[in-house]
Parts: sequence; structure tokens; C-alpha cells
Amino acid sequence: MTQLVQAVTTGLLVGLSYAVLGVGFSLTWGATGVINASHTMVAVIGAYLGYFALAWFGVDPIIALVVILPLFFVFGWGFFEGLVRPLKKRTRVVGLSSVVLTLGVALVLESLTKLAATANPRLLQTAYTSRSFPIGPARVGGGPAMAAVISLVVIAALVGFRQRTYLGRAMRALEQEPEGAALTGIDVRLTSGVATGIGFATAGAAGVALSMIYVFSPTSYLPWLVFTFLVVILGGVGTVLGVSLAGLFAGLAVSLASLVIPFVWANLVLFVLLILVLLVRPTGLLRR
Amino acid sequence: MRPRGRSERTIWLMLAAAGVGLLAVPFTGMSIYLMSVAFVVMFHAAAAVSWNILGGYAGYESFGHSAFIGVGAYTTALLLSHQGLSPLLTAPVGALLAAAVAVAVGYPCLRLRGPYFALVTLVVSLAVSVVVVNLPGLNVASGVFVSRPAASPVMSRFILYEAMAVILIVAVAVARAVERSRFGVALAAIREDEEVAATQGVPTTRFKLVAFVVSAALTGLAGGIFSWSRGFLDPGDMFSVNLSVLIVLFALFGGRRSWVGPLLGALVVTLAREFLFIVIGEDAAQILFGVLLVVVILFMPNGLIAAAPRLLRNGARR
Amino acid sequence: MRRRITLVAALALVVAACGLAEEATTTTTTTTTTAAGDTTTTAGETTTTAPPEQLVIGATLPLTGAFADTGVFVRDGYEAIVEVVNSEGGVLGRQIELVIEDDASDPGQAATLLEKLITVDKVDLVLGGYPGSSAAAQMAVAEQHGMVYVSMGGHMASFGQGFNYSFGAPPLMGQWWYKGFFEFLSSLPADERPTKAAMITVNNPVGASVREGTVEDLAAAGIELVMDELYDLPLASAEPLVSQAQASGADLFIANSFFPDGVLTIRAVYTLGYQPKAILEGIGTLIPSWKEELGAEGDYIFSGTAMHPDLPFAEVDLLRQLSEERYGTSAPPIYFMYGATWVGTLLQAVEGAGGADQDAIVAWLRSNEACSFGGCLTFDDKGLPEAYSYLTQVQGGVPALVGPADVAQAEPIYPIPWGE
Amino acid sequence: MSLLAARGITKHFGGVTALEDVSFEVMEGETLGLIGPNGSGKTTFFNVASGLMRPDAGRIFFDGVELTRLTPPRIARLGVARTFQISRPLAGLTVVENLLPGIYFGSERLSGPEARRRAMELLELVALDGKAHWSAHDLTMWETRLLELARALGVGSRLVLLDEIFAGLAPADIPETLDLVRRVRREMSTTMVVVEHVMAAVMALCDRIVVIASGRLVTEGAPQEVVRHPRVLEVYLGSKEVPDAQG
Repeated sequence: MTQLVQAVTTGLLVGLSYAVLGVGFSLTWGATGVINASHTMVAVIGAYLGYFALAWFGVDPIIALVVILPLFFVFGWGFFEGLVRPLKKRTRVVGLSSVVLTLGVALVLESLTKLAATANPRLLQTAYTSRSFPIGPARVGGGPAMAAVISLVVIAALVGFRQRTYLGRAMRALEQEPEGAALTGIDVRLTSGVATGIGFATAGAAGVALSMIYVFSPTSYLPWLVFTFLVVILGGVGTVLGVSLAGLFAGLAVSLASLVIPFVWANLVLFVLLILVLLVRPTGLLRR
Repeated sequence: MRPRGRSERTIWLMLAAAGVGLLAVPFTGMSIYLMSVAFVVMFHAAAAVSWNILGGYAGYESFGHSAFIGVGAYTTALLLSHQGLSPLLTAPVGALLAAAVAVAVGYPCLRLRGPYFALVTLVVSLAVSVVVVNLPGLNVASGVFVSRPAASPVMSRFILYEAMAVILIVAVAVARAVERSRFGVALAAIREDEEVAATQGVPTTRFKLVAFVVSAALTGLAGGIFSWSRGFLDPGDMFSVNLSVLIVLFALFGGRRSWVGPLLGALVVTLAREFLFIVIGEDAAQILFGVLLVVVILFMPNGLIAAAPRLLRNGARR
Repeated sequence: MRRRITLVAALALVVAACGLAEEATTTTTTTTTTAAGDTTTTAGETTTTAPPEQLVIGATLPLTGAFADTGVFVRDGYEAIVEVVNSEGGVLGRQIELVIEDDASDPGQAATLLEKLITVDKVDLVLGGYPGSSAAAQMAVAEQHGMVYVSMGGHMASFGQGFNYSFGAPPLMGQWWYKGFFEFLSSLPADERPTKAAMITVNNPVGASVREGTVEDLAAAGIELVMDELYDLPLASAEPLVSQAQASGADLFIANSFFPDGVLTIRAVYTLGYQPKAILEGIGTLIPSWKEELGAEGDYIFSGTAMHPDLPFAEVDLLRQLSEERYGTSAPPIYFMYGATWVGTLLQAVEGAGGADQDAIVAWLRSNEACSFGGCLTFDDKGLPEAYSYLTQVQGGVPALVGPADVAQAEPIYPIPWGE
Repeated sequence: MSLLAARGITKHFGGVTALEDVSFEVMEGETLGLIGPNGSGKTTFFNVASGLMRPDAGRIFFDGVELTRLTPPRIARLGVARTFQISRPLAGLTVVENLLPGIYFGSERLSGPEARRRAMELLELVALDGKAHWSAHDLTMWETRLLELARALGVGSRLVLLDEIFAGLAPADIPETLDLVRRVRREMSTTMVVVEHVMAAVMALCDRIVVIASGRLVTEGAPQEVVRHPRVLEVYLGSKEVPDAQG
């Protein structure tokens, strides 16, 4: 019983970290058509900034978010203006070209990160990361708990933004009818730029959250990217809630599967689930 | 796609001559090191030309082709280390198994288009690697020792070179035959507009699967010989995502309309990488490589072939 | 492991006595990069006086890529010893030149480049690569070209391939990794020993080799293995595994892990409040950042090694000095020590064999005791020394040498004083 | 004798009705006009008939074979071809290459030089032979319509479904296009179903007309009768409440 509760708790916590990575990725994809393979590399950089904020200035990474979020928002917007727009001028459907383009960006960022911070793996050490709390019979580490809080705030903020604000609604319109949206007077360029900026900012926040759970290094972006892809495909492009649920679902699936089958096969359960879901719903679990 | 006449036969003859030339190069006293560099270039070229049958002709860009390299590689490596069978004999078995994997995953995956297909193939390649690495009783995770092809170092490199050259020639021949066939026209139609292709009578589901399987089998064949050069297979390297991405890049860089593009892309990128790596080191080379990806996508979306002078393009598409 | 004054040991004493080490730092170290490769030529002032008599040693190391962090220490070890030897007049009067190529942590590249060093650069000698996968791939190449290959080897299986030219000096042998720990257990009263063990292992060749030896050692010690799980890298979350270990009631927890997964595992142990009597960990604790990343939580973890900075051998003093010069710390990094030992062993064999004739070197290594920084080794026909391992335990953030008793510099702390 | 028979075809998109219990027949050799306001379900009917969509209920028979159970390529192989309302040339291919898939894999299944000859013949028929080796991307809108027509004929000439090939054409082009369609019909002796808004073209071409509105069959009959039918006038004039069911 304890193990079951623990598995559910762990699964949900890990799932939340996939979710927070996925939502920004999915948002940018939906609004601009860009599949940003450098999304998780941006998250890695966010993790480093948080880490060094603490190591050099004694500033808690959560406080550092005050700088990271606007900074990354600007980077994202710049990324859209500098790289995505030229691409969009060339090809109408940017999907696959954007994967390769952003992989290039990720490679550059990875190497630069290595040069700046070495390839050494890092783990965040704060007062709360070495605490743990009981949840029923299970226990939760302070790091994962804080990461969960960040993730939930990011997801909630995104949901609110998309429901309540004009730009948020414009983004949703862009997702559904990219061509129709332009006709209804939506400033596509502005909306796309903001969407990319928000994508980057959430990546930064996700990176800080993940740094509280995982050991990270410049190469961490690749495994993180795989899980991001996975939950976004499962959840559907442009659905914040769908991706969040898919993340939780993925975390739970692996965690619960490892209770009954050898741990090494647990990830496979996830891959097989993905393929099964695609067989039934080729555009994702929660996509209408 | 003009009527097959003398010119068509001439081109095949020219290609055959080039193939014979490729096979003959080592007899000119090529050094061991050059043979090993050429081996890697030919491996990359064979994989890229094979990838292109699905990714270029049919427009289904797989980001998981290392799965087939891995399946081919582990098939020959395990048969060599457990049964003592030469990869020259077992590489086709690896190709068959790669084809079988393609059949198994192709049906669900090929229902997806564009980026969805790309991402799901990436995930599938990871799933395949988990399965292969944990196959019960084979102890793949401990690594597999692959004995060298021959007792003498020169002979070893020679055999590897010739085997990979044959695979490259086969891959090019198949790719070119596909291009010139009704099947190739159907794949092009699928790439341009799959629904239209279907309403034109093209059995899209079947043809996509066939293209996937042919592509996977050829890739598996190349992987089967590639592993023979490695000495020791660490489960991490054969199924690497980097390799999958590299294959896509070769084709993208060269151009995807004909077999010439991926071949050229593999040649140029592999040698450039090797050169940059030697001259400026891995980290700087990696940065330049990333910039190259960005430049290719932004400034030469149709690859080197299209960007090169018109003459070259005509030569390639004739 | 008997010790006696040998080439390197003598050097160590001379250097220590005359303060040559200081001079060595001011000696010009020329680094030339040629178009042919990332070729680092390291030599003392006499390099150019007699170039034809130079002895060229080629090696590839992961100077970039996944294993670069440790690879550069191996390179430093190679270079440091060659520098010292050259400043002492070289080997058999010949200066030594090192040609080290970067294999970018790719075993295939490592094998290709080694073959290039042998056939294109025509080096006189080769030295081992790193890590095991690269070494395993290179062993076959060296064997085919008839070149002596002194290295860490590629785990036990690589020494079972019938290779004649490969020597593990010392090897990084997973199968032996925890031998020191089990020796320590046998010294304890029976009722204090753990009775049940839970083991998790990274699912790759390194993990598999450690796991293999541990399963045998556990059986021999009469400890029941109640959990035995594998995991792939990267490990997303260690909680499921640790929680399962905790539920199994095991009082010995073994994590055959690398650094990042090892860190995650230990943190999960603390999060879940799992309190076994002892924890064994693969190679994470030997990485200096273990302390940085884990702090006090990293303490009390046992591991093994074939090399340790606190070994009470006179030869190690030289390494301590060299480390002080290079890194400003008297505790030489472990991979620096490995590199130094491999090159030390090779040079000693060259001297013993009276030249760079490969078969003569093999003959010498097979019939003599090679003494370098890790002690003296004799090799069996597989190229392996007798099985041994030192026991380490993280104490105050540092992996202290706690066994076996004849070399130990600190007492092992057992069981773990949880809650103190 | 009826070549195509639709029986109770029903298709909904979410809550919107695209087709509701639509039944009619197309006789061998005739040209049938299928008309109705925008969003009345005409294109949906083509999508169902060509196999791109499955109906929620009802069946379509072609020469005794049930189309609604077949995939698009199987339907094409029976000789049922279509054009698209918004032209969909295979833009990356040349004009002649656009025709080849249908000729290779449609009902005639020609190959080699024969197929190429056939493609050139069809291009000649629509007067595009001069641009056979142009990229389809470079054609004008009118030319892409002609290309679509030729491409459909390449698939098979037993039944061609023409989806608004007159839409958006300059009035000056209409007579010429009319002549062309008539010539095609004569030379290929093909049966046609024409979805069209340009009433002049409908009146000139069609032997019979079927009117649908809001997914329901309104009436059918000879052109002159149909245009005088009160319900037809009503749906065309009072088309404001017609829901958009184009999907």
C-alpha cells in the first residue's frame, strides 16, 4: 500500500515536470507551427541560470525567475523575429524545417553551455531540496514539491492567459484557423512573437523546476526533449490542459508500471501506449 | 522521366562503371586510414540514400532511422559473437529484421503526417532500442564483442570497405530504380498531396509501407556491416538519436528529390565534420555544425543540388 | 602487493629530493597543433636535440563529448609523467613524445584513430583509451597490429577475447569493484553484517560488469539478494526503485550507478527515509562534484577503486606533487592517477625490454612484476593482475581510503549513523 | 441504366448536418448537375463518393459495387475520378507528371511509353500539351482547373465528378471551358456529375439536375423544370438560414 501511494505520488510529480516542459512547447507549436527542438535546451539554460544564481549570488532560483522569465520572453520573441519569420517567408508549412532549424540552434546552445559551464552534471542544493514531507504513507522531497508548485503555477497562468486575455484568445484562434485568424484582424506577427516568447519563458521556468528534481548537464536537453515530444503528441498540440494531463498520465504510467514489471521495461509501456493512442486518435488524446 | 531509350541505358552503364570504380579504388594501394574514412562516408551515404526513399520521395521524414541501423548492427554482431557467422552472410538477415520492425511500426506511424510522423519515429527508435538491449538471454546490455573481419589489418579494412561499397551501390541502384518507376511517381504524388494521390488510384497505405520497409531494410543492411567495424558495441551508440538526426541532415543538405542529394550531402557533411573536428576541435565544430543546420534551412531549403548551378541539377534529375 | 624501488619510484624520490618538480613547472611545455590532428607534443628542453631517437607514444582519449571530464585527467596523467621522465633523460636515453588524439567519446572513432596513429603516424607505442567501450574496441585494433596496449581494458569480457597484447595495469574492473567492501564485511561479527541486499544497476556494460561481480560476492557472503533491478539512462526518477528497495526490507543497498543517477538515487534514499546499514555506489562518489552536488547527504557511501590518492606508497608522493602543481591540490584526481599508472607501467616495460620491440615488451610484462603508482602488478596470460580493489567511503564529502587495513587511512563507518 | 446510385447518404460533423438521407441516381452517359447553396453538402457528397469520407449512414453503389466500403484508390480503380473545388495540383511535379499517377494506378493502368502517350493525349485534349514540362506550380488558376480535369480523365472516364471547375473563372473563359468540357464528354463518352454555381454552365451542360439544401434533397429533374421549382427559388433566395456545413 505504501508503495502504491508512493508510486502514485512520484508518478504525479514526475508527470508534472513533463507537463510543464510540454505546455510551452505545445503552445508555440500551436500558435506558430514551429516545433521548437531547442525548447528543452532553453530549459537547461534556465536550470543553469537558477543554479548559478544560487551558487554565485546566494539567490534562490525561484527569486531568480524574476529575471529569467522576462529575459527568456525577450529571447523567445527575438528568436521568432530573427529565425522563425525568415523561415516562414520561405515556406508556408514550417513543421519539419523548423525541427531541423531549432535542432541547429539547440546544438549551438549546447556547445556554448558546455563552454560556459563545463559538461559537469549539476544538482540544485537549497534548504528545501534536502527536506522531505510525508503525504499519507508516502514521502515527497522538498525539491520535487517545489518543482510541482512552480509547474502548477506555470500551467495555471497559461490556462488563465489563454482564457482571459485578448492575446491568449488570439493564440487559440491562430491554432485553430491559421489563415482565418489573419482575416479577422488578429496581428499574426505580434501574436506569434508573444507566443514564442511565452514558450521560452515557460521553458525557463520549467528548467528551474526540473533542476530541483533532476541532475542536469548540457546534454540533458535530449532526453527531456523526448519526453516533451511524447506528452505533446499524447496530449495534442495547442492544448495546455491536454498536454498537462498527458504529462501526468505518462508519469503515472511509468511509475505504476514499474510496480509490476521490471523497471527497465517501464518506459516501453509509455512508448507502446503512445503508439496505441496514435492508432485510435492520430492527433492526440484530448484533441477534438 | 523521358522514354527509356539509349540515354537511359547509358546512364545505368555510367553508374555501373562508377560502382566498379568505387570497388576498385582500394586496389590502388589505398591506406588503411583512408579506407576507414571512406567506409564511414559510404555508410552515411548508404543510410541517407535509403532514408530518402521514404523521407525524400514520399515526404515522410523519419527521425528514428537509427532504430534500423541498430537492429541490423545487433543482428550481425550477435550472430557473429554467438554463432561465428560472418556479417557478410548475416547482414541480409539484419535487413530482414529491420524490415520486419518497419512493418510492425509502420502501420500506426504512417497514419501520421509531417512533424507528427517525425516525432513518433523518434520515440519508436527509443522503444526499439529498449527492446533490443533487454532481449532476454542475449546480454546485449553488457556490450557485444565483434571480432575483426580478417587476421591482417589491411585485409580487415579492405573487406569492410568492399562490403560497404556494395551496400552503397545496392542502395543507389534501388533508389534510382524507385525514382524511375511507377512506384516512384506514386511516392512523389503522396509527397505532394496524399489525398489527391489516393483519389488517383495510388494505394497510398500500401506504398508508404513498402517505401518504409525498403528504406528500413537497406538501412539495416548498412547497419549490419557498420557494426562489424566497431570492435565492441555499446548499446548507447548504435541507437543514438544523433545518428538519426545526422541522416536527415545529409538528405536535407544535399537535396531530397533524387539519390544524388543524400549521397552528396553525406559526403560533404561527413568530410567537413571530420575536417572541422580536426582543425578546430569538437566543441567549435559542433557550434559550426549547428549554424550549418540553420543556414541550410533558411537559405537552401531544397538542398545543395538545387542551390548549385542549374547544370548540376539537370545532370542529377536526368 | 609488494613494493620495491623501481623506475618511477626512483624518479619520485629524486624529484622529491632535489625539488626538481618546481623546475619542471618552469620547463617549457611546447604544444603544437598540426594540420594532421589535435596533436599535443609534450616534451622537455631536450626534445629538439635528438629527434630521431624520440620514442613516440600514440593514444586517443575523450577530450570532448560525454567522457571528456574524466578523459582530460587521463591525458594530464600521461603528460605529467612523460614530462617528468623526459626531464630525467627519457627512457633508455630516448625522449618521449606523446601524440594524443581526441576521439570525442566515440568508441568507433577511438578505434579508427588508433589505427591511424599506428598506420599513418607510425607511432612506436600506444597507450590505452578511455572509457571501457573505447578500450574494448581499441584492444582488437592493437592486437591486430601487434601493439602492446596498456589500459583500463574493457571489463572482464574484453580480457577473455584471447588478446595477447593487452594489459590491464590496473584495469577498471567492474567485477572486482566491491571486493574491498566484502573483505571488510567478513571482518565483522556475523550478527552485525547485513542479511538482505537490494541492488539497482545501470543497464550498460559498466553496470553489468559491476553487477556480475556483486552477485557472486553476495552469494559468497551469504547475503540474500532480494531485489535486483536494471534501469536505462537517463534515470527520470529514482524514487520507484528506492521505494521498492525500502519495501523489500534490505539492509544493504547497492546502486551500481554513474554520477547523475547515483546522485538522484542517494537523494531519493534521503527523501524516502530509507535507512539501510550500508550503501554501495558505483562510480559517482569518485567524481569530485559528488560533494558539491550532494553535500552531507553524500556521506557514508561505500565504493571501490583500483587507485586512491591516499595510498601510502612512496610513488604516490610524486603524483601528489604533480597534482599540487597542476591543480593546486595535493589529492591527485583518480583518473590522473590511472593515466600516470598506465604510462608508468608501459615505460617501465619498455625499459625492461630494452626498446620498443612489442613482443619483447609483452615478454617482459608477462615475466616481471610491473611496479607503478598503484603498487606492483604481475599479469596472467589474459593480461590481468590478481583481483584486488580498495574500499572507499565518503567521509566529510571526500572518498576516504578505508580498506583494506594495510593501506587504509581512515576507519570505515558502519552501520550508517542515520539521524545523527 | 443507373451508373451511380446514392441511397440514404447521411453525414454529420459534430452537431452540423452535412447530408441527411440523400438518395438519387446518375444514369450511364448523362451529365448530372448537383446544385445548392454554399454549404448545402455538395462537396461532402463528392468526398463520400470518392472515399475520402465515410458516411454515417447510407450507401453509394457504382455499377453494382458499393463504394462506401472502399478506399479512395479502390474507387479510383473502378474508374471514378474527381476534381477538387480548390484546385490541388501536385505543385512540385511537372504538368505531365501530374497525370501519370492516375494513368498508372487508375482504371486503365497503363505503363511505360504508353502511359506517357496517354498523358500527352489528355493534355492535348485540354490544350495544355504546350506546357507539359512546366512545373504545375507555375500554371494560372484556369490552367490548374484544366489540369485537374485532365488528371481526372487519366484516372478513368467512366464517371467524373467535377467540383466547381467554373468557379472564379473570368466570364470570358467560360464559353471556352464549356466547349472543352463538351468535347471531353463527347470524345471520352464519360458520365459526369457537376457541382456548379455558375448557372449558365449548369444549364448548358446538364441533362438533369439534383438540388440539395441544408444537406437534404430538394428536388430533381430536367434543368428547365428545376429552376422554376418554388422550393429551389426559396432556397436560393432565402439562403441566409442555411447553416454552413462545409466542415
